[in-house]
Amino acid sequence: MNPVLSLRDVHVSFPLSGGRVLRAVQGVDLEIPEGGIVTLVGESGCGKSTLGKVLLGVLPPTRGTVHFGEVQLWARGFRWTRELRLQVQVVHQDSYASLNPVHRVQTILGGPLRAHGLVRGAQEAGRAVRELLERVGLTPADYFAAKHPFQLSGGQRQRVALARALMLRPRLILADEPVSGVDASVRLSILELMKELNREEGIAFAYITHDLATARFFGAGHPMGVMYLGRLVEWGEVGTLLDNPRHPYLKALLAALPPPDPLQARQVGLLPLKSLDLPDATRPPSGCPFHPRCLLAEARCEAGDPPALLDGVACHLVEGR
Amino acid sequence: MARRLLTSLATIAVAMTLTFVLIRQMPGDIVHQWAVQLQMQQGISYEQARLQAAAMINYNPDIGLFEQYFSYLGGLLTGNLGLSLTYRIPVSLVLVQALPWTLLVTTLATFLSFVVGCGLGLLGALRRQSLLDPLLTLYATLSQALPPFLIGLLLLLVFGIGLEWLPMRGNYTPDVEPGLNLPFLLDVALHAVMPVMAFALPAMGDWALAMKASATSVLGEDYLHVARARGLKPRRILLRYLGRNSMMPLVPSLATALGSALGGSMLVEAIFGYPGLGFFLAQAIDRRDYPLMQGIFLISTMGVVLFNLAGELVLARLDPRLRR
Amino acid sequence: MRTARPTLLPLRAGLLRVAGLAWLVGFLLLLVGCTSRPPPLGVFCGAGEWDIPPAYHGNPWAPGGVGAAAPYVYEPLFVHVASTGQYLPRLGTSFTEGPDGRELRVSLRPGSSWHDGTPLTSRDVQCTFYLGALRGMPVWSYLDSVECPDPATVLFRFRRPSPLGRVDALTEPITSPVHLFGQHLPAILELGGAQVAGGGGDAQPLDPELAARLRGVREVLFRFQPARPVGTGPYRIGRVTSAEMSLEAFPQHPETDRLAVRRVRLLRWGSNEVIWSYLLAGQLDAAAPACPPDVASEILRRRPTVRMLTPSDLSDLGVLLNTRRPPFDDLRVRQALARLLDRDLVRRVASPFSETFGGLQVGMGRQIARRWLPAETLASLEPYELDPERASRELEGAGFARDSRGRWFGPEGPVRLELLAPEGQSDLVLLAETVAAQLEAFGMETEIRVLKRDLYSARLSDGDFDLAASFGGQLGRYGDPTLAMERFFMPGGQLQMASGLPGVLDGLDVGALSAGLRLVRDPLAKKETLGRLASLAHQELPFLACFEKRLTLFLNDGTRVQGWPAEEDPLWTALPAGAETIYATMLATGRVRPAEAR
Amino acid sequence: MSALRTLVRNRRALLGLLGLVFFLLIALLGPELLPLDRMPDPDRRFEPPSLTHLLGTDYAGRDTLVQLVHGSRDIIQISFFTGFFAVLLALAVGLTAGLLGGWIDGILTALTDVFLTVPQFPVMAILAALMRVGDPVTFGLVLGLWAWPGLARSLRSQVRALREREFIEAARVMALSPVWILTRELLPNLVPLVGVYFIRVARDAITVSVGIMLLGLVPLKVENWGMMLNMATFQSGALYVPRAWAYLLSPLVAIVAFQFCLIQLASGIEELVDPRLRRRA
Repeated sequence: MNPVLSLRDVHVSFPLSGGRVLRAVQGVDLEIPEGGIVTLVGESGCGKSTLGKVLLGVLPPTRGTVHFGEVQLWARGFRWTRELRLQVQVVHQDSYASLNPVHRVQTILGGPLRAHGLVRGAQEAGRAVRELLERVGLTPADYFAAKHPFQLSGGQRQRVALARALMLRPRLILADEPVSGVDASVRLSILELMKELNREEGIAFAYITHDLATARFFGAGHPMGVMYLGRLVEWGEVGTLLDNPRHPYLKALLAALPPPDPLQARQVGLLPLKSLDLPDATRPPSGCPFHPRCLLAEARCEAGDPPALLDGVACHLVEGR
Repeated sequence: MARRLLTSLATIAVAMTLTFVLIRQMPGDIVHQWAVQLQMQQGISYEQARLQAAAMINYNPDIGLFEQYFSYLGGLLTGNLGLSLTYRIPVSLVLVQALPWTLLVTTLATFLSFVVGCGLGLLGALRRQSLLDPLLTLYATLSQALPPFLIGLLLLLVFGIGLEWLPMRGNYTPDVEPGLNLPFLLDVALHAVMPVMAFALPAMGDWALAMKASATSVLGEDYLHVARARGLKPRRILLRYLGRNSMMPLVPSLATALGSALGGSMLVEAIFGYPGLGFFLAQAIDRRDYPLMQGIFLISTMGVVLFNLAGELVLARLDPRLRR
Repeated sequence: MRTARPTLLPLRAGLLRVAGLAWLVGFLLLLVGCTSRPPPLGVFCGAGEWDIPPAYHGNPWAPGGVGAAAPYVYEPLFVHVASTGQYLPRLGTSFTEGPDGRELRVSLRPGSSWHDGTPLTSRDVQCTFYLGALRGMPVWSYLDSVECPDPATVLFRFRRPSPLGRVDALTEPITSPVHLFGQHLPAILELGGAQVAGGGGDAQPLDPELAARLRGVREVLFRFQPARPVGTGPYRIGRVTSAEMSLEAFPQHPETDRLAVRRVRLLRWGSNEVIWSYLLAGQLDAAAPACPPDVASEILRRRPTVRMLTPSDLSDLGVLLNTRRPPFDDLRVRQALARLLDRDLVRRVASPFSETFGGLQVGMGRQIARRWLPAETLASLEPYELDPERASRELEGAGFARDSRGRWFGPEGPVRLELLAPEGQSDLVLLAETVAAQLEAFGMETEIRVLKRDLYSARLSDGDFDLAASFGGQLGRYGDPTLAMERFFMPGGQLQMASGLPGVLDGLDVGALSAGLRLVRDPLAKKETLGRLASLAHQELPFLACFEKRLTLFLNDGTRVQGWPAEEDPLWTALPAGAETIYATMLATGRVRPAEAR
Repeated sequence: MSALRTLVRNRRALLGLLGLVFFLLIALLGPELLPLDRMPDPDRRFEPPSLTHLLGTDYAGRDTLVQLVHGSRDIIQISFFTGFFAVLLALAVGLTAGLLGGWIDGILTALTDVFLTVPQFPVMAILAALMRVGDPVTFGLVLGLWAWPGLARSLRSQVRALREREFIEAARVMALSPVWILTRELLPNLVPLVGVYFIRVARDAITVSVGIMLLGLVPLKVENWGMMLNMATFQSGALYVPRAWAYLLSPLVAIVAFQFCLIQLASGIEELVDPRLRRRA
């Protein structure tokens, strides 16, 4: 199957004051298949949101290539066309900031539809918006169409954002932590809705999260990448990865998850790491970037280049190296 | 920080140039000004009066703007602000004499209004259901609507003319010996009461409102509950935690207020005949004394910039997020 | 969870509390405990202007001068009482005039000395006049030289004898002791006073080199700034602040025994309403601000010891008309204006204590006119009486018409007038307002602009206005209508310049005629010329007088000082020359003395 | 329409709005109902309030109420135009600086700083000597010339903050045009800020215009509120005449009341806009 989007050796770095450079993304290769789902997990600050912006096409990579289908983005002579733009849409983490607070839902959704000439006149727009709202489970649609974003709950706002993302018929939706700001009780229903859209409309999803539980739920059966300090450190099918983690980092993350049994939960403390804090990304450690926090780190982890992603995992210590 | 300092300097320079050009665009040059006065006094013809006037101030009005500007700049570099056209004494001498009086009144007024205003605001935040709150808001709104010079006039009417409690004008009576002695200090303080009040009364309302808002938001913070839970005395909580923490966001604007008070004292000082910067500025504008006007503009602009800078510094010290 | 730690100011709460409390207590104490005390008995409180410290200095010639202290610190040779023509001796005891008016010999009062102890001689008088030349003193238009035959005698020699020149010479305050100012004298003596003064009609213009040299001399003179003025007067300056000046008696003054009031306190004038407030608070013993009737009665009500006098100012107030541009370039319109304005209404609003100005617009009040103008001239003029009907007819005759809403239209469209008034002069502002109200009611749109004094006069001399509230005839310290006629007709005269009245009227060179008036010594010839000019003023109407100004003079008799003369005293007619000089004279002669304690 | 409804629900805003409507009505209808008679009647000067003269008379015996009513037009126009020009300038400077960034932003920010630094009133005094003003529009322009920097500064920072907001990113990936983004997404968010500032400036304009009138920049109109105050304090001495309290207080109270309404409306809007305050309300 052809990938919707493929990244080859993508680097993103930001110049900071004082000549320092923040390397947010380093050497990432990624393919998102048509109608598929790719999950990216990692702590906050690991560069997954920056990678998201590259996927979205709003941030050019400092190095490497991005292909939308056959088209190479950011190549010499490349120009955005509307069709290209509309192929990827987004659902943000902060549902409040992602919807214009001064407009009603009707305008938020109807405005772009009319701007793109997909509907004509207020009546047609109203009908289209109502259909959309029903599609994302906001009923009665008339009631929600008349609301301002601040009058909705977090979950409802994410549904509106989802509706906005899908209404222009994209091939891929980037979902950047779509449920982290939503009450736990409605998380599942939103993820369920996204899965449904993936299944029924054939829209591919790039799902970015720090929450392994939702990753397992949403990305099951699809590939997942684990990011650490701007690099992919592990890659594989979600279930496989979560059941048999190979990289010490993922192992640590999984160890911190509370087990389903509440009686056991107390015994699990914090992340089993040397240090809780992520290293300063502007001064990454030598060698394997994970070594200052890794409980298993050896001398060779500190020296030389960071390990490459071989066989789905980037670690000096994994068997077979 | 060096960058910030540099932009401040640039701001001063541009503001100075702007006022320099503006001042010299005023119609009615200084010779004309004096000529008209002479004509009225002596009933002579205009030509004659103009000759006399030019003689009186010994000034050549026919030097070009650019030439004037560059010679002024040259003087500035050596710390020379020029000679006042009307007084024939160095501008810096006038400034040195006038600045302390303005500083006295504006700092007194600003700190007084700050302290009282913050106190009232704190009370207002604590007793939000009582009558104090709407009264405070009403006072603040009313005082915003009454400019200081009108308040000054009313004060004059009540305390100067009506009750005859306070001296109406000036900075001290000539009967007292200036220096570090009690009668002089008392006399100065007495003369300062009305000008200070004219500035402080309206400003108080603003501070009270700001303090109330700030204290209200602090009241919702966790550490207050923690402090209360730790069993600290209410008074201690009030002052140490609530008072201080809600006052902090206001400190930078305190610096800014001090700065702008320097430039805003013209009308009030004129009403009370108080010999500060504003008083001399009004005189200088009246008599088209360009070097003096320029000097006063320069010093008040510098005041605003410096106090703003100080405000930013204080803010940076208070808010660790900005320190980097 | 980490608890949020409050960031604390590096300040002790206790310190803050104490400081705050100290503030409050201090201010309350000040407010309640200390109240200002009025100055004690026997101190005279006057008002005036001066440059405030640090600009204040003791050089009368440097810009700013010595301010309000001058009449108390310096003495003139004589004080001129305009109404009687009398000269009251001060530094001079007597004077004799040569037969052709070319010589004036003045004897000085014996025993006079400067405040620093140096005796006064005729050289000091000479020095004063020659330094005055450096500043263009007007008397040099007549003077040839000032000489010192002996230390007690001054001899004035005139190039152009004139009654006005005599007044100028005799009333000039003597300010410049030769031991302080003498260094500048040789240069001026060498050139001659008239030459240096640079005015006076026939003086040759200075060549540039000389002008530059004089500028240098002036700069040196201006730089000389003793801390306090040195005079010969009955008072010396003690201390000066921005709002007050205090003076003490000069013990070596020859007439110091007559001086009953030993201290003078001067308050800063600022503006009229400042003086009102001082009067209301009972802080002044003599002041003559322009004063609305209600404020005056309020002052009199609150201060029972205050009397109000309304002596004449020898001047009149009204509206100046711009004869350069429409509509007032048309004489018929000017005359119509004179008939449509209710000038007495203007007086009643703007200055109720003043006197109604009659229908004769001759540039001077009725009494002065009767004294100075030929009777037949006065009889021949037709007075302008209030007659709006006739005014309308005249306007229609001049090509103006009214529309249905009563608005007047001229050949150039609707009549739109701009009326200027000088800021700070409340009677002129009110005058302007009442005139505008009447014009509006008559159907002429009128916009009032109250301008800063210098802008006002700049626009007047540029002729950039339609109407202006202004002084008309002014007799000033000479008490002579010559000044008024000069203002009206002489090229460069204030009203002439503003109204744009041509120099030749009815085939008469009014410019030359008015300019020569000062030198006419024959009373009959003077009356003749005055009559011709005055009737032209009446006919051409460059200025429409509304009322003859009377001062509102407030005298506080019995609080601190007492003994002010009654309104009839001729001394008050010298008021236009400067009220302070009169107060000083009354103090110096002991007429005003400390009040008796009650 | 619903914005108005929310506005009305806020008590302060409602008070301010009602007051403003009241003043507007007076300005619109008042002069038609009460004709201005400027003819002096010196015998009736400084009369205290009575049935014939509800607010007494002035120094020339004319009705104070009529002057007050006629003066309201001027005050409202001047404050409106001042606000209008200040907002116009601020929008131009603030939006350009915020949207374009780079060296243009640097220059405009520096310019704003300069205007914020130079003391305002003395400059006005000099401008007063420079320009000749005849009508409320030019008056507003002169006042507005120095009133914009505050708003320009907050607009700039607001625009820069909004530019980073996710809904702008969403609009960009939806391939909406820059014009659309500016007019439909950005500007509506700035309306409350601009509105509140407009009211602030309009309010300041009243105080400043009183000061300017003392400087002779504008034609004297007896019915102008600022001029009435000037006449009461400086020219006619009403300040010192107890009988004249009504003439002194009328313009004072009117000015304060008008400003009060503006302030109420402004803080009402602020309360509505600031989500922190709204949650508590």
